[in-house]
Amino acid sequence: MRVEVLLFARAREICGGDCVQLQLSDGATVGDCFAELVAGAPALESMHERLLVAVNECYAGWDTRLSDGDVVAMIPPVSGG
Amino acid sequence: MRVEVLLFARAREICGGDCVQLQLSDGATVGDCFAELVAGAPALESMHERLLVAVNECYAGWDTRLSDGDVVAMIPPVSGG
Amino acid sequence: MRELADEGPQATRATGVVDVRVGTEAISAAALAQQVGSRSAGAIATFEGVVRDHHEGKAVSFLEYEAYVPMSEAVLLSIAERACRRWEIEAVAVHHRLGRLEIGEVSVAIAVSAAHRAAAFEASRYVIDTLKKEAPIWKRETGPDGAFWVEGPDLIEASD
Amino acid sequence: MRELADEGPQATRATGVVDVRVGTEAISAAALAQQVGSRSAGAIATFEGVVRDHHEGKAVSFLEYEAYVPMSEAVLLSIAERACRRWEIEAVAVHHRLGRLEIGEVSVAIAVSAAHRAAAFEASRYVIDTLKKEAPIWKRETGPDGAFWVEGPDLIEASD
Repeated sequence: MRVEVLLFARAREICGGDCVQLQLSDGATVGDCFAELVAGAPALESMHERLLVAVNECYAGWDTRLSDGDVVAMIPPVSGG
Repeated sequence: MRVEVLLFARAREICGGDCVQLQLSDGATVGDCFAELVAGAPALESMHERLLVAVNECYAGWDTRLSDGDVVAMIPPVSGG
Repeated sequence: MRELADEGPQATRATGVVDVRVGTEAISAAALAQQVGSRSAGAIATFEGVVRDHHEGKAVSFLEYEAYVPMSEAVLLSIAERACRRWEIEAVAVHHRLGRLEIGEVSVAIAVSAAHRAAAFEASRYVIDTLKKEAPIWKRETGPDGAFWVEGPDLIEASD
Repeated sequence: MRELADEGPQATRATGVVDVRVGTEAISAAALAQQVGSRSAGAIATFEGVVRDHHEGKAVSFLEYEAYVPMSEAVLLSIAERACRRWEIEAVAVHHRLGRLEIGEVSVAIAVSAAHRAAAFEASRYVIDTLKKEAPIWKRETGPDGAFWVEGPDLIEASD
């Protein structure tokens, strides 16, 4: 299946872009998606502990299972306001 | 001695005016001043419990002694805001 | 009118009590927010008291405010100064309007700036809460049932 | 942009979440205060977050805000709706600005109207406190020492 990954703030800076299309195996989780991202941008691993994730604009867990066409977002610690 | 008494809101309405000049004996207190006012406007007595008083723009007590030229204000329960 | 400073929103620093006023001119929190802004203020909290169409279950058509003007300005200044001592705020301004006010008009406006938001919120709440207890200002409300003096929690029919 | 109603200050009743927006246009609490006003609102509390010239002891020259725009608007809408359920408020509006902001510019604006002031104050405080925790919005600050991502309480040097 194919998912779109959105990258923001420092995660975007580390990955060198704000959007990545990834091909994942059926049954892949958000954690698997992150591992795939890290394969292409190893420095992102250091942010793992700080990141939250969203799937289709809702906060989700690392073990959330993804479906084809999902939009996953990597959310660094927020600082709006 | 002579004092000026300012009347506000319902106290003004009861007394029929916003300012009264009173002649008081030396050593008179705010309470004496109020008694003198009530002599001219008996209906004001019913407000006694509710009134606060100020002397020269500062809240004061009924037993505060007045001096010649003082400005006394009768302050009904406030409702600003 | 006590205008204790006259610094615009981009001024280096507007500090302390920048404006206290009790009078008949129209007022707004927006104007006060401009006055309290500064380069070091990260938060501006404002409050507006607005004439509403009901009070204690009664319909209200309009309000009339009166004040012991010089004392109410002195009391507001004192309240604003106390706020400056109790919280880490940059600047505070407060205006109270007098005279006849229609539904939707602003009767009291407060603005507080601070480096951090907690102080701005708490100080502006303190100013309105304390103003309502201490400032010698009164309202008379008129509605379909007649005119009433508002004396703290009580409504007392007006006779004039 | 989610504009959920379009009622002016003198409208009979502006209720619920009247406006939530995350974008690059300039914002102000004054504009939102107009939107939340109604005949039955006796209190309007507002909050503005303003870019200040220092943060955690460092000088700041300007900020750059970015957001996951559709999700941040959904989160702000959710926060505003929670505020409507938790407090007796009439209306709430919140805007967050994005892009480069200079010192003194407003980054976030909130306005809440209510019959009584306690609800207006508490709900507006709730909206800003919760926005800061939940909204996917980020700031990068630039000063004499360079550029830093603000990640919660941490400042992390930016490399681009």
